[in-house]
Amino acid sequence: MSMQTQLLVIVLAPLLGAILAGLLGKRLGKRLTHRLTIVGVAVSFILSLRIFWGYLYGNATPVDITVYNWASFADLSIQIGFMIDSLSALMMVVVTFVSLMVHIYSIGYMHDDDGYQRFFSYLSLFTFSMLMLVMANNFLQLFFGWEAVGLVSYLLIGFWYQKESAIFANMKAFLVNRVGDFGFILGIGAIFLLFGTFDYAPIFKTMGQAEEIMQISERSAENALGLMSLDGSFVAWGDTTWPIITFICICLFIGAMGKSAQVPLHVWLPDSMEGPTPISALIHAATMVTAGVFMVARMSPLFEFSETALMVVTVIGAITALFMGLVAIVQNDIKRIIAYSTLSQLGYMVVALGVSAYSAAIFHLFTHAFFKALLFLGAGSVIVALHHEQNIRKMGGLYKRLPLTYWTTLIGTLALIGTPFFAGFYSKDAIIMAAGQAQGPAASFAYFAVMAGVVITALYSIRMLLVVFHGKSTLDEQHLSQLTESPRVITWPLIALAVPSLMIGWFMTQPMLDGDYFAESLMVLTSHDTMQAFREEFTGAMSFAMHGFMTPVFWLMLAGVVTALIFIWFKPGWGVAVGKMLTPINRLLQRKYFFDEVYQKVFAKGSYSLGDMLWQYGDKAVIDDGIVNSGAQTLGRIGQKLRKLQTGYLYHYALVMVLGLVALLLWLILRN
Amino acid sequence: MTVEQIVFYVFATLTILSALGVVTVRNSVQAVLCLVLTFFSAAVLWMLLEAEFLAVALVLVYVGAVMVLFLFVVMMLDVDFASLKQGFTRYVPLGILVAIGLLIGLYWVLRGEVFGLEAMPEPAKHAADHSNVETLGLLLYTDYFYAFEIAGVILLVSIVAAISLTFRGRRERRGQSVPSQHRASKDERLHIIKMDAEVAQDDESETDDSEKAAGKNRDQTKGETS
Amino acid sequence: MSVDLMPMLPELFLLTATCILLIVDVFAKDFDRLQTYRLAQLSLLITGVIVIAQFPDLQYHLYQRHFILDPMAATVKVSVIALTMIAMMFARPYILQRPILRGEYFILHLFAVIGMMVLAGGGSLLTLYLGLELLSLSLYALVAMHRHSTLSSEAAVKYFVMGAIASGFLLYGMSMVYGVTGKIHITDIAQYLETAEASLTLRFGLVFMVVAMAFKFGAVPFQMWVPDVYHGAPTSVTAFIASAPKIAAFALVIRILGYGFEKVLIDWQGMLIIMATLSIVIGNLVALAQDNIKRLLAYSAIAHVGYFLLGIIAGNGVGYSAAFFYIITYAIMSLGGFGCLIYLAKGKQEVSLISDLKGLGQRNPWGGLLISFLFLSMAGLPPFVGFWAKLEVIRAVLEANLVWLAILAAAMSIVGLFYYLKVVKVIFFDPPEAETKVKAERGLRLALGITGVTVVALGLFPAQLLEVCRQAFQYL
Amino acid sequence: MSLTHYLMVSAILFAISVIGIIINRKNVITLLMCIELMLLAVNTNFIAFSRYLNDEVGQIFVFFILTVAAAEAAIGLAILVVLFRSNKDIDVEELRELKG
Amino acid sequence: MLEQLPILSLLIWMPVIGGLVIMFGPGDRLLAVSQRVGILLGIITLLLSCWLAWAFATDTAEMQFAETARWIPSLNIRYDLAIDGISLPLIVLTSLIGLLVLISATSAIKKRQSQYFAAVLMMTGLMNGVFAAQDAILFYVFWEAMLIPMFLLIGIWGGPNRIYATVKFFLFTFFGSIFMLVALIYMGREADSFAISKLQQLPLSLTEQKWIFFAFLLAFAVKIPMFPVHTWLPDAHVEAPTGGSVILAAIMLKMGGYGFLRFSLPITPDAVAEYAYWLILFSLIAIVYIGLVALAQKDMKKLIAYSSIAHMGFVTLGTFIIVYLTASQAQSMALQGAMVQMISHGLVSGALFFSIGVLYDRMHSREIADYGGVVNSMPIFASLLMLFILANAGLPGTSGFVGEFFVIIASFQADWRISMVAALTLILAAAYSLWVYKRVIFGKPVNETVARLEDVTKRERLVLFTLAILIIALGVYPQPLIEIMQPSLEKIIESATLTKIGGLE
Repeated sequence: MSMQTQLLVIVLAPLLGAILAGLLGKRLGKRLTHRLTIVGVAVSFILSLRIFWGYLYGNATPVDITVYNWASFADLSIQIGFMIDSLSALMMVVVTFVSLMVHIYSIGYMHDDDGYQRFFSYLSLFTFSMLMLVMANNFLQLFFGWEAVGLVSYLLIGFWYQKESAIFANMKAFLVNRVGDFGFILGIGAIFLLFGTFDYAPIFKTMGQAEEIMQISERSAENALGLMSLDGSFVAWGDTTWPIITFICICLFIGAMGKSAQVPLHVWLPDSMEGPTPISALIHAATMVTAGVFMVARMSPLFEFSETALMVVTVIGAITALFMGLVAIVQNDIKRIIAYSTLSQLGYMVVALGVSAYSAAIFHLFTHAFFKALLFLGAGSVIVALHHEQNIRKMGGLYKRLPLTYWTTLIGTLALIGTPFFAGFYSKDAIIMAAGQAQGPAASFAYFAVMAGVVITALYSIRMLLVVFHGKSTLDEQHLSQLTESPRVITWPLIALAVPSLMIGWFMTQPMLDGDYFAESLMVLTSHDTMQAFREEFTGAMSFAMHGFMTPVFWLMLAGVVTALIFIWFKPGWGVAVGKMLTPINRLLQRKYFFDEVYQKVFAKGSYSLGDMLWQYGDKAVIDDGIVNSGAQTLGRIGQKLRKLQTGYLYHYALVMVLGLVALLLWLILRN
Repeated sequence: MTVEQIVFYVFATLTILSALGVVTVRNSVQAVLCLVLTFFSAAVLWMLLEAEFLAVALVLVYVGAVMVLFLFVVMMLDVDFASLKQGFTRYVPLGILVAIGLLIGLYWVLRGEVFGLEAMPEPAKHAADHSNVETLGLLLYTDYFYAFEIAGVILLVSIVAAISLTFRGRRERRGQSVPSQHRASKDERLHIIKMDAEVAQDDESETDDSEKAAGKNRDQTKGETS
Repeated sequence: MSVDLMPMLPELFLLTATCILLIVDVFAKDFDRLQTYRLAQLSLLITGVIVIAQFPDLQYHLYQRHFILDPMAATVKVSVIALTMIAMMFARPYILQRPILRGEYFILHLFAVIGMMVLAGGGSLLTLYLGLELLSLSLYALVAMHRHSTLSSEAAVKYFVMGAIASGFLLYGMSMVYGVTGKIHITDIAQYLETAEASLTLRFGLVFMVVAMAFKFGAVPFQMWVPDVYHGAPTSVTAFIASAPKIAAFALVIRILGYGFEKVLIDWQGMLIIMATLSIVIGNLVALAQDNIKRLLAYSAIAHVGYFLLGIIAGNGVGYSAAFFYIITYAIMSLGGFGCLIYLAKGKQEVSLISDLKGLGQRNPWGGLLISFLFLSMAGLPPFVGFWAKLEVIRAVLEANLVWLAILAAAMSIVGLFYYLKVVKVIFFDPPEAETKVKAERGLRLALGITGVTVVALGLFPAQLLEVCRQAFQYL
Repeated sequence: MSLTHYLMVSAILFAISVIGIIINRKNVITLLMCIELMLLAVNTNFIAFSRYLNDEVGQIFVFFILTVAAAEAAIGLAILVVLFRSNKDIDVEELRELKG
Repeated sequence: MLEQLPILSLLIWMPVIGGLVIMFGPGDRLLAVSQRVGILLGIITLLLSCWLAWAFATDTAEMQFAETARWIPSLNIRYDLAIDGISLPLIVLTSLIGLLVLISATSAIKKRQSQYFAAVLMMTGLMNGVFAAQDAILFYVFWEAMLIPMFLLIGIWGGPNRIYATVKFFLFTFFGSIFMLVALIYMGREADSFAISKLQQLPLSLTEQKWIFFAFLLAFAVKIPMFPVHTWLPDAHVEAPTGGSVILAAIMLKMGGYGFLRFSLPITPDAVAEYAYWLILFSLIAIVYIGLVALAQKDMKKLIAYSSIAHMGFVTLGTFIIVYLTASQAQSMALQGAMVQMISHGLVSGALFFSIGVLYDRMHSREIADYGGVVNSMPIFASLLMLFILANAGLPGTSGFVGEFFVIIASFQADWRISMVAALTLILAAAYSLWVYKRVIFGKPVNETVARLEDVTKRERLVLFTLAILIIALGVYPQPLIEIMQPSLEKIIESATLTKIGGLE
């Protein structure tokens, strides 16, 4: 198979599955539907893996393939095509693998649902869209994938369309994402303005040249851009001007903020937990939400040239990492806890992007995909076992009943909090290190945030683990005894995900953080290279892990774990007491910093009432009644008035006639 | 002042005064008589202008025929003139104003500088044997035969129209009128009206009403057929 | 002195036929005057044929230049005859059901046609005046024909009095013109103006004459009679008044203003602009406020006269032919419009209010459609002929560099559309009040069909008529 | 006597007839008479012009005007009769069924 | 064989005459015959227009399939028909929508169906005429004549307040176009010809251009419609029967955009340059203001109507932004965006109105509040509507995206602030589209009637699926359409950017 065919198969196999499942689902039956879609995704996965292997261990070079001409006019042509390099290959594997797992898992999870076929269709459609996103070789296609995953996310959050909260959440998700897309499309516009193309290749090439200029002649970034005549700027308002490159990066990042749920566009993600749990695992933890991170990394050649943009990225990421983690502590819904955790972890990734540690960000994305999907699926397993109960306060002591779920979840949790040797450790510590290396106030704040985040992560993760699996069950004995471990279709994917959560860091740290896996696909200016220290200090996973025990990070993590143990396990009363002491903060966290309320009031209600006002006053009162109808009425009234002149009296008629005559005579005289 | 001038001023004044009389006197018969006087004095002016034939025609045809017709109609119509609203409308001032304006305008274009003797000297008087009638006749039957024909048609039209408008057929005729029967249409003869079905007999008022209605309907039908 | 009477053959034939008919009518026994009607139609037809057969290709001044035979005259005659025939077709069933049925009704039509033919061919102020009077007297009588109707007689009185005043004005103006120029022939007057400066007196005379002519059309401020007469007269007479005489009046205007006073264009153009503007504005606005359909049509007629005057204002061949086209098509449309009212009259019941037309589209789709065609055509909507008429006059106004007038005309036609739509709306969208189907006799249907089809056919293929109108002014 | 004299007489007659038409509230007959006055003014005009232009055409014109005026009077009176028969009245002020 | 036929004339007159024949021939008495004849005519029209598309040479801006004949020689008005790259897609769209409306009418229209058929057929023909006419007066005749069947369509088969709506519609459009007529006559006199190509070359002074521009603007702005002359549209849409709304939204609005491209830009380039600022401003107001107003609607049709106005804002934006663009790429992109947006909006809004029609036929209500949970009983319908709603929101992969994307990107090249305001539609359109979808489709069935609704019938499915396929196809692969239009658009750009006054002063 040629490369192009392979890529096409990777993309189209899930699409085909989706179409078949969607259109013929009812006729195919459940079994055939899930088989078809799983085969589709499996094919994609295997092929993706093969390509990934080529980049990881072989010496595959980046490929840029055009599939067809989407639109072309006036010597501009916009094409649909694929750009495959180490970055996209990695993403493809993540996407297809998690997707495959979720497909399989869903056989069990969605077993009794009426929308079974629909669900599988959506899943495969999502896989297709996500692959289109990561494999794109131009912005248009990126945007297509970007929106398509948003769409599927919308469909899946609202999968249970009878649930009022679900259909609210999905709309919210879509709209908030649209706010991000608003920025994104402006960014694309600016890119077109600057580069005159939508394709990655020429853009990267240009930026590569700029980098070369910098390196060879040791110029500053601005200087280099100036030489490439890329230093245009817009007038923002008044005298303020923005360099285009910054504008581009910030706009693109707004897009990323929407998709990757960064503050303040994060509000949709917790609500999206209204969807079925496999979806949360696939879309809202492992893949789609990381699209923003992926995109920024993909655009590293641009971001590298804008200090301002990088600073913004860092700050936003840091805020998200810290404050969303805090919210997770007070949540009681098992899925929401994981969702806030996801937000926080996304914040970590974004911090990494901000400090130019793209490889660390992607690496965290990679590991996070596994352990967070694992956590979600584990939570799903619990939920299934408890007949769709999600409140952790109603759980407890489940570890005996659901051993497999428990152990896999434990692995996931340990990975999440960054226990050395677990996957999460490598990626997270690398990020923290990079943040530590970076210069400037933003980086300092970010460093503080990610450090604090470690405690918080440990705190909420352990809290969840303890409350759900240990402790006293609120269920009565009879109920408890009826609980059984989930079927194999559910547990196997858990195991399959637990394995990489446990081990992937071990294997991948070397090529991805130390090695040159990303050399071809990410650009980092030497002056920004925060991973430099890392590379110098460590030579492999082992040395890094061993070092991990000696860093404050580890002790912070441990502190978090211990605190959690004390408050939840040993002295639950203390927890209540502390909670009472910190009521205002508690309340703030419970209400999630009032983002939802403010958005609801200001944006949703505000625009509705603004629209209503414009309609009632602008359209109806001013234009219609004020001008159109009253204009017609005025004419009618004038007509009525003039009509009165026709009195019916003959002598009036004669008078008018004579007056007319005299007037014309007068006119004649005056005219001369 | 020559005789001619005296005659002119006397009859011009008479013409104008009697014309004013036409519009101001109350009684229509008097107004007609005023009009007759106006025509008479105007005829005299025409004589001065050497339009003998027309002057005579004015008196004979106009006063003799048209004015008599007017009088005839005035009397025939038997209008109660006393009951007719007297006086003038409140537009009198406006009317007069307009008329005076008109007059000033006309004076301006007809004033001495334009049509005075200097601009338009009076042509020599015709010889005594000059026949105005002959001249006109010659013109009428040669150059103006076309107009003459049309004038004839106009008179014919007026005859036809006047008769058609006023002639009502012989009064004593009492036969059936075929055209009027022909004209009648079905719905004018018979009205089908919706009535409530006959209800219980104790409800007297209602039956009463419907009977009345039926009766009324009968009357109507009768009225129209007769 | 021998005179070749052949050029006058149509007039002579029609007059003779009318006189014979007058006698025939006296002795005719049939109560429904079918014979008179048929003979009248026949004589008109023959007259028309003669006119067409004699269609001149040059301008002839005959009979001491009192009579002009030229393409315009012939075209006016043909259209007048055709319109009168249709008007009589409309009229017969109408008068049959009312106490108007008299042979004189048709005979007066014929007299009126003679008057109009004289007008069309009038070469001197005298013949024009006589033709006008012949026409007017016939019309006065026709309006009063419905002797038992108070409305009809009121209308007749108003028409007569106002008409007489107008002809007084006309004569006064003519006397001034005669006094200054010493001439009564159109060509002589034109010649006088070639050499001499027009004095104020002459122009005064011109104003008087223009007023009288404006009266005949019903242009504001001389329009007061129009609504009352249109409303009060028997509908069949209104249909006639609203159609053929307008074309004849057009001929009058062209003869006097276009041929006679061409040199003082600047004077009468200004007057016409004033009157056209007022007519367009007032006609349309007041029509908006009408609920009686006959009055609505009357006011719309006033507005249309305004548009028609736009063509004259241009003061050149293009403008005149535009006005000619306009007036011919308008005559067809308004004849059809009033014909529809006759068509819809149930028995002796007249259609007077717009609401009487409710649901016509359902009761009688064909009729509804035809009426809508006519109304939309009057509104100037393609693909009906009214559109071309409007296009032509706007073009003429633009030719005269009066862009503001063109814009005003365009703007007011929106108001016009509004009230036409009101009628169409009632016809098609309002539920019928009575379920009865409209039935009408064949002649009426035929006449209505002719006007309706003409409006559409001319709308699609206006080229021929436009060409004819253009030909009429090739000697200017 | 200059032409202006005669013309002014007729102009005054014309003005009087116009006033008469405007201010008359009495009956239609008066209106008809005012119209006759107006025609008289016109005729006088024509005759005066004819005399001073030394041209008979004016008189011819008057001849026809007289004819037409007679015909007009006949029809006018006929209409008046019709009006009287249907309205039982010839009051100008009552003639306002048609208006608006 | 087809080459010898006067194919454009056929496209115009076959439906028109066919409509008349149906109305006065079989009529309602032989309804089955009327239906069959009508649909057959629709199919033939569509096939002919497809053949046009197939035989169309895409590499030239020349007018093709030209037919010419004398019509009114005295005014030099000719019966000239021809098409170029911007007419062709609109003609195909017209024929398609016409057919679909006929198909859907067979079940949806209960009274006087044959007359409905006739009206729709006539409208199809006349609208084809608008797009094919190459003589300005001929264009105007079609332009106005089309109002009449539409007037009847709304007035006879419309909702309760139909009369107000239809009269308002008629007057508004007439109000706009009458001044265009004056302008056309004026130019026709100057050029001594009404051929559009001649008018385009006519040298005009700036003052003349300004006046003419305003006359055109009024006509096209009302039709398209632009803020603030848009208020007829919601009323007309709400009251019109389904087919009427579809035709109105899908095609009639496009005539405004077509007019801008065909007349305003080439004929009055300097005036356009002078006033483009304001037009862009009003386009942006349309996008934002109307988007907000749409959000507040309680009536589905009104909502879609307002959304149409907002979407057409992109057409005007794309059309007039070219004044501020210098790169030919960007200019082409802007006009391509405008055109694709027109075609796409034709499909999408048509589909949306059809969908509302489907609901209305079952529930006889357009109030959003009367619905809820329709998906439970009509899953297929819900899926299709989802697609249309998303296309309305401009989701990539649907046709709705292409035009908006082009216009936003192109306007960015002029001024990022314009682009920013325009891009707000991403949020607004999604908000009102998805919100209405949520309220109508999602949730539990609000009442028994909703719970018992039947899913789409075969006929409805045919209509909706056709549109759905086209919407996706255009979104995924717009190139064929773009290729057809490009040469003609380039020609327009060329004439729009050349000043006309240089030679005069």
